[in-house]
Parts: sequence; structure tokens; C-alpha cells
Amino acid sequence: MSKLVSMKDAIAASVHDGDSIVIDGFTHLICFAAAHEIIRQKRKNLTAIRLTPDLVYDQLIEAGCVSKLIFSWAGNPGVGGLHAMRRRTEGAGLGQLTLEEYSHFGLLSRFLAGSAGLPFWPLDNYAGSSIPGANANIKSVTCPYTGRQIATVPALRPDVAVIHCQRADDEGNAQVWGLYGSQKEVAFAAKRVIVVAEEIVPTSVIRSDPNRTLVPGLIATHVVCEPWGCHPSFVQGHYDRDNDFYVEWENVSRDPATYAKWLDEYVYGVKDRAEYMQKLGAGLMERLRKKPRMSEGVDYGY
Amino acid sequence: MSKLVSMKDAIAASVHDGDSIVIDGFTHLICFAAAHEIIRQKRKNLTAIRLTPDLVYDQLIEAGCVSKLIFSWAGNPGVGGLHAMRRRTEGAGLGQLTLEEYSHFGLLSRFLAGSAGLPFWPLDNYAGSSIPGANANIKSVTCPYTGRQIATVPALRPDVAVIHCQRADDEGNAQVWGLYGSQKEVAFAAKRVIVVAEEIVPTSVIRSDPNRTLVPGLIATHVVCEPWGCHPSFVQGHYDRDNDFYVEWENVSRDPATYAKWLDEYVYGVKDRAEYMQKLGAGLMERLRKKPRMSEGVDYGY
Amino acid sequence: MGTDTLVPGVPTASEMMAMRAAHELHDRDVVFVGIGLPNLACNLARATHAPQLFMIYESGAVGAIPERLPVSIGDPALVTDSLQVTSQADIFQLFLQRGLIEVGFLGGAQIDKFGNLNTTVIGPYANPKVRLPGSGGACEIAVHARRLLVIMRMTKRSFVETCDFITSPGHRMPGGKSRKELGLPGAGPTTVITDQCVLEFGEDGEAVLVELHPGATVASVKAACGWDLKVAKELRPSRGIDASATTLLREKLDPKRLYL
Amino acid sequence: MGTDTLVPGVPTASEMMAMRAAHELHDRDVVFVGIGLPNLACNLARATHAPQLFMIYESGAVGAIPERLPVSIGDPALVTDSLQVTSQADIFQLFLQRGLIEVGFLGGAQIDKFGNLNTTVIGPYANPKVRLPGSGGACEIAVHARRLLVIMRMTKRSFVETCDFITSPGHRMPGGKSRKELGLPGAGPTTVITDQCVLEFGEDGEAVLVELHPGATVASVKAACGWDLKVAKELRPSRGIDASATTLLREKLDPKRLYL
Repeated sequence: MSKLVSMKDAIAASVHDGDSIVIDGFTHLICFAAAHEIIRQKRKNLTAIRLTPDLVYDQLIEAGCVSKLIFSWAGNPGVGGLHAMRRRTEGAGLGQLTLEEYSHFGLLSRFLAGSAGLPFWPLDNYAGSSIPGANANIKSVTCPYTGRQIATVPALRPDVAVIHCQRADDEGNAQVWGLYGSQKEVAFAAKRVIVVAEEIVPTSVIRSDPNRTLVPGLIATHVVCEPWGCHPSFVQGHYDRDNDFYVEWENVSRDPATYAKWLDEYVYGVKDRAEYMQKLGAGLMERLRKKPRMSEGVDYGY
Repeated sequence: MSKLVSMKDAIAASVHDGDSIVIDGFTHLICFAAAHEIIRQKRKNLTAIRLTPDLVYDQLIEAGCVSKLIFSWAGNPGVGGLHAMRRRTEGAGLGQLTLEEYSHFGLLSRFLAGSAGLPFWPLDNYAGSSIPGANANIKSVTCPYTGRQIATVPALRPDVAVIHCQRADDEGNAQVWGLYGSQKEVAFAAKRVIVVAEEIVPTSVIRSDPNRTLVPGLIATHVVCEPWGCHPSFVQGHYDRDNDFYVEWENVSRDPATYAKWLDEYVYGVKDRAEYMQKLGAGLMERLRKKPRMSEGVDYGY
Repeated sequence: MGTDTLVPGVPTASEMMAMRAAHELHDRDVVFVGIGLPNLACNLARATHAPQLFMIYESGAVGAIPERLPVSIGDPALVTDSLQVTSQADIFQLFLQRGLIEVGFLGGAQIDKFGNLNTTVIGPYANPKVRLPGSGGACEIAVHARRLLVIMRMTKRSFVETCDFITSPGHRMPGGKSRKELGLPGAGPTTVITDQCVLEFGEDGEAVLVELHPGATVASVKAACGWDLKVAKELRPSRGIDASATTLLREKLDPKRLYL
Repeated sequence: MGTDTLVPGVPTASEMMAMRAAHELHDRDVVFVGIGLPNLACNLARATHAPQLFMIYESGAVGAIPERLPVSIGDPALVTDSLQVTSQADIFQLFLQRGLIEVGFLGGAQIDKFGNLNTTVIGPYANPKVRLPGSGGACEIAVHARRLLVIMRMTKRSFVETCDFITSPGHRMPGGKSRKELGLPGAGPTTVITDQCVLEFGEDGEAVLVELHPGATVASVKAACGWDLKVAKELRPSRGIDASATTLLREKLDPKRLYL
């Protein structure tokens, strides 16, 4: 049963005002295309959850879609800050955006609990840190064997997860190589899962190498085919990270006026991802396109 | 730095009397070669740990190597029982072998805790079952968020793990496809890890497809090249399960005399795995050898 | 009632159980498949009314479509052409504990009137008369599967007033606690399929005879049950057992009679 | 002391920190690599005295040998030719929490005399003057790495008596508790490498100046530190900083000066 729809239809059906949402991927496989569609559809009061909010959530924040951010590291690595977020959490802007903050391991552990169907997850962390004092969700249990206090975080079951992958079939069996991020954990934790693929392949391709499947179609709600869906992030085997974009973003995002102009031009001003890429130009795509580096297959015979 | 040694040397160096040991693999990748070498080297008082003791541990038990068995399902699936084990735990034999018993999920959770460096692991299980009453290691914690009682098991850190894989480099970077069992969790939980491979490959082969690596050489103590090391179990892409062997085993193992004769002939009577396979004959190998079924490679380019 | 001599069109006891179990499977059900009769029941359902049945094996195969009858729960044929092959940790945590399994299958050496199952020991645990294989994944399947199908031949020795050991919890446990009181997520045993009949469970958690297979009678069932079995006011007609399925099982699904 | 104009053979402040940090890395050390200077320090160590340095990235790359300077902690060049690429859950549970990481690297907006680090907020948490990126993996690295190297430029604003917020625990936390009393597995910050000097920690958990870089003096260091810094009875000679490494850094490891 094909679940293949356009990004527009997937977001319209799955993402509602007030939802909690994870667009996952860690530097790799960050689906900016989904975020831009959410902005175009003017969703409000989202709880946006990611280890690294990155530019993708900063744009959602600047566009007014987000009322709460759950995160563990908020910056533009090696470049600067996330200015939409900072403008709403410092000085005069304080309180415009609610923050709930963990470390990477802590937030990941919330996904782990959600994905595993447990109400909490234990991690040996946070002793001596101010983080638990700033987040009442971080508690502890006593180990029944050693008497040690072990930190806990509660399960997180987001309403929607967006998972980007190299290839999927039309039922959402998603195969990924390169960096996994926490996509598997996020997908199993979520109530609805949008699988976005660079390429839709026949199910026989999936079945020919089942160990590569990260997320089974069983838990997918919608499937979207969106080539270049991660720019300026990257997809191993498809295109490189657009590092210049990340560097230039500091200048775009520091001033609300240039930020608004960018959103107008590259998000509101295009109808979909294809138009966005067209706008960026063939030269950029040529520069970022992968140089092939094929692995060998393995023998599944018996 | 090559860690490549013979099975004889690996067992001599890593497995000592009184050790706790896991030869992992679930139906797939069960390294009988390691067990036979342990028998030949006459190890005593081992604590043998596996979800499914299978024929591999029954042989260790019959040979007198094991004083304690930690397990979750003890049988010869679809065929019969494990007779060495039963003779030491029923009727007149009672008490000759100590049993510590979980369900699959429970024992796996002990490996999970050990591999993750936590003192315990939580699982939503055992309410209403007699299992916790038969095993004082199963305890519980109260979830700090829901107040629910969640079962726990203590971390297991075996002295030695034997991990079988399709291919590894001489530092023990091990790649596996097909069924994983709990090999990754067992390897990370163990203090010493013997990686056994059907084939030793250059590190460049490992590096060409890094997502296939299940166990990093970082935690490997010894590496052994042992083709056909899992017979009568199987290795995807190399050889099929010898189901006839499992079926006939009922007749071999039911009577201590025929059991002893088998051990004499096929374990004590051969010096290594190559001689064992020679004894079984080329016809058997021909029958079990895989019919190739290659997957395609993927593109790691950027 | 079935016979062990193969008569064309007349199902044996095993065949009847496989057929009746297949009838409980709906298309697209996510099934945690055990080896033996459960596997045959799934393959029969796939070959007839439930072509999209989604099979998950505790060995790590997800969405398997084995091209041969698996000789073990970890057969290489389960891997080839699966949709996903993952670790056992994922199977137990992300699929089973997460609540994604709709149907589980269990059997056992003993079942009691509340659907508790014993696959651990006959006799006292510390000094068993018979040492059975143990839980395997049974306990967690009984805890988490949204529906649980039990397949067992019915004898006074196996259908007992009280299990010697509860490996897998049913509807009411010693001390009288219900699944709800114990916080068990799954529905517990929903249907017990025997060689003679089908049992379901009442509000009070006790087994009730609801259906007889062809050839069985209330008297023959009661004679094979170790407790005073409740009988439904009105028995349902036999379901799912037919001659064409017998042919399918014998000629295509298990021609070597590995499990039949 | 370094300068930001590139003089042949005279290291800049960043170059000195990278070189001095590289000196702390031994061959075959398992290092949890951060982006920026830590990454450069590792590459320098690999190119000189520690060719078998084992690099693990929080993004999931294990045993990486990037062929270009990674532009982010999740650069595709970290994947290509890695020994293993695994999930972040594995990185944090199986490698870090399991105790397999020998060396971690951290920096921060503030460090105090006990080696506590702040990367969360300047000012009160509820009403911050500056909202910093937060912990990322820093807290768990500070908890679990067997040795922790801190790289930070020294200023009175960043080397403070007390951190506004402790993101990552050092040797002694508010209330005076030690790592041992809190049950923290790793050794905590072992070495702080600044643009002027190296600090280590005494038995009481307080930082001690032990080594000056070329050009720095005790007075210049004390002038840059926000607390009354302890000074070792005998300062060690400067280590690991040399002209040939400067050339290597400039010409080969970071020619575009992404991080220098």
C-alpha cells in the first residue's frame, strides 16, 4: 500500500498546530524541505525537538511556528549563534520562546525511552552539573544492585517525526548509510512518522539488503520523495554539506530584516523544494553533488 | 597491530578455569569451533552464558567444562531437549549444574546494561510470572514519572565473549550481515573479546563500508580466522544450517555413551577445525555451501 | 477430530490447529512468529486470506517472506528478502515492548484455567520432575502482545487446574490479581486453539469453551481438560477448518511434514 | 606568546594551543574528538608522534581518518574510511558511558578554579545576559572521559572564581563535593591548555599553574585569570610547541585557517 505523497500533503496531514515535532538527522540528513513546508503552511505553537536545533529550527522559530524548544546544543557550529532563538530568550525578548534543555545524552535518552516503550531511561550523568537544577524532568532512581543514584529522563513521544534517508520504498521502509543521528530512536518514539527519501526504490531493492533498513515501513505514516531535501545539510552518496551557506547564515540571520527577506525569497517565495533548488542554481548543485565512491555488495546467500 | 592468532592460542590466552563466557550468535553465527577448543583444553568451572545454550553449550556441559549455566531457553528447537544439561538438573543428577534463568528479554537486558556501562537495565516484564521468584537477580525500580514498578536486571560483564562474523580485519573490526543476535551487546559487555571470522580481510575492506561494522577492533582481544567455524550452525553468505545434524543430535546425545563417543571422535579426536571439517567430508561442505546472492553496493561519496 | 493417518481432505490434529489459528490472523496483522505450527498458521494465512500478514521473528527478521519453511527461528531464509534485519535488542525493545506486536503465539507444557502458561518445569522449581526449555521470549510475548493465541493439544496432563510454574502470565495470577492490576500492557491470551476446540476467556479471566472442531463433543473436550471447564451458553460453529487448506498444508507449506 | 599575524616559525595563540594539546595525546589513545582546535590537535598528533590515535566523533564515526579537515562534527569525510559508523545512542552508551573513551576535549565560556565549565548561560539561568549553546555532549564527556583536556583562551571574563552555571562538572562542585563523593567515573579535567600556559589540578581539586608557553610570564597569566591562581613551586619547561608543527598546521592541516 503506497504511502507516497507530496511534502505539502504530508505536512498538511501530519503536522498540526500545537504538535510536538522532531525533524531529526545529526548534521547529516536534516530535512530542511520539511521545515520550509511547515513554515509555508504557517503552523503555530509547535514544540520543536532536536539535539541541535541548527538553522532548521531557527528558521521555524523566526517564522513564528515554535512556542517551545527542547534541545541540547543550540548554535551554528564554528560560525555563531542561532539568532532567532537568542532574540527570543535573552534580554528584551526573554520569554518569547520556552526552552527545555538537556545534554545530548539526556535528550537522546528521552528518545530511547519513547522508542523502547519504557516510561523512563537511566543514564549515568549530571552529578555535579547545574543542568538538573534547570530542568525538573531530570530525576533519578536508586540502582537496586549497587545503591548508586542513576539519573533518569522521562520518555518522549513526539507527535511527529521527520526522517530523511537515502532511499525508501513507497511503504516507507527506509535505508540509511553514513551518520544515523538518532533517526531510528526518534521514529520509533513518534506517533506519526514522515519518511522523506532522496530516492524512491522498488521494495525489492530494500529486500536485497535488509540490514541497511533503519526504519521499517510498519511505523511510517507518509512517504515523500524529495531530492536535495536536506540542503544546506548533506546526504552521503548524494550531495555534500553547503558549508558556505552555514558561514553566510551568520550575516543573514543576525538582523531580523535580512532574515525576513531570506524567508520571503527562499521559503514563502517558492512553492516547493524543486523551486528552491532551481533558485539556488545548477552551479551550486554541480558543486555539491557527490563524487561517487561505491562500496561492494555482500553475499546474502545460503 | 595484528591480533591474529590460532583458535588454540586465543582460547589458551583468554579463557581460564572459572571464567564466565559467552559464545554468542542466535541460531546464526554460533562458534562451535571455539567451544570444541575449550573442550580440548579441558577448561573447568566455567559459567556459560547464552540466551539459547543450544548444542554448543550442551557439549561443553557434557565435557565437564561448565559448573553454572545462565540462560533463557534450553532446547534443541523442534527436535528435543539438551540432554547433558537435563541429566545434571533433573532427578538423580540434580545439583550437578547450577542454573540461573531469565527470559530472552531479561538476559539480553543484562548484556545491554553491561555493554552500556550501567549497573542495571529496566524492562517492562515479569509481572505475574514465577520467573522473578526463581531468580533473586530480578528486582524492580519505581518509575520516577509514572510510579509504575519496572523490572530490572543487573549488568552482566562476562570475562570472555566469542563473536563470530563473516569478515574482520586483523585488528578485529568485525562486519556482520544477516541475523545479529546479541553479539554487539555481548562484545561491549565483555572484558575480553575473541573475534572469529570466516575470512580475514584488509582493513580497507572494512573502511569501504563502515556501517556494516558490528564490533570495533578497539574492544577485540584476539582475532581468529576459522572458516566453517559455526557448523552445524550457519553463516549467511557462507554456508547453510546443517539441520540434519540438529535432528540426529537427539540420538547422539540421549545416551551418555554415544555422546562420549561423539566427543571423542569429533572434538578430542581432531586437532582443530580444519580436521573436523575434513572428517565431516567434502560432500557435506558441498551440500551446505551457499548459493551466492549478492547485494548491490551503496554510494559513500560526497 | 483429526487423525494422524493422512486421509485426503480429512485434517489431522496438527493441521486443524494450524488452520484454526490461521483464521485468527487478519490481513496486515503484525505477528510475532514462533517456529512450528505458528509459522505454518502464518504461512497458511498468507497463502489464503491475509497476503499482507507482517511477520516478525525474535531472531531479528522483520517483514520476512521465507521462500522455504524455516527449519529454525533463525533460518537464513528469514533474512533473505526481509524488509529489515535488526538486533534482538531492537526486536524486544522497539517492537515488542513498544507495543507494535498485534499477535503473539505461545504454547506450553501446561496451561491453567486463567491462561497462565508453563514452559519451565514440571514439579517444584528447585527439584523438577521434568526440566523444560524455559521462557525464551514467551514471558515478554505474554506481557506485551496485543492479542495472544495459544496452540496446544488438549490433555488432562497439560490443561491443569494450576500450573506448577507460571512462565507466561495469563488473565489472573496467584493471589487473584488481574492483568490490569498488575499493569500488563497486552490483552493476554485471547484464544486457545486445541486439537478439539477453541477456548476464550470471560470477564473473570477464566477459560470458556466456545467452539468445537469437527468430530469433537463437549464430553470429549471435558474429558481431556484437567479442570471443570466452563462451556458457553451457545457454542459457535467450527471456523477456518476446510479441506482445501489441508491440501495446501500437505502439498505446499509443509510437504516434508516438519511440523505437521 | 602567540600573535595573530602569521610570522614564519612563530606560532599564533591558536596554534600554540593546538600544539600543546597534541602533546597530551599518546599513540593509540581513544579520543572523543570535538570540532575546531581539538580536531586540529588530533590531526597534528596523528601527523607526528601518534599515528595510531583512535578518533571517535559524537556524530557516530569510530576510527575516523578524515581526508579533509571536517567542516562540522558530522562531516561526510568522517564517514568515508571510518572503521565503524554507528548510532549516537551507541556512541553515548557503548563507548562513552561504558568507559572506553580515554581522552575528551572541552572548552567553554567560563571555567572556574575547580575546572567546572559553563557553556550554557552568562548571568542567571532564568534571565540570561547571554544565551550560550548549552551542553551538547559536554556534560557526559566531563563525567565519563578518563582524562579531560580543556582548551580555552585565558581572560578574566572566562577564568572566573565561580561559574554562573556548571554545564560540565570539574573537580569540586558547589557544596564542596568531590568527584569521588559524587560517584563520577572519569578523572575530570586533567589539563587546561590556554594561550599562555598549562594548568593542572591539585589534590584539593584546585587549578595550579604548572607550565608557561614561550613569551608568557607568571604575571601575565595572573593578570588574565579571574581568581588568585596557585602557582607550582617549580614551573615545567614549555612542551610540545615547535616551529615545524607550526608549518604543518599552516601548510597542511588547516591551510584555509578554518579553526586557527
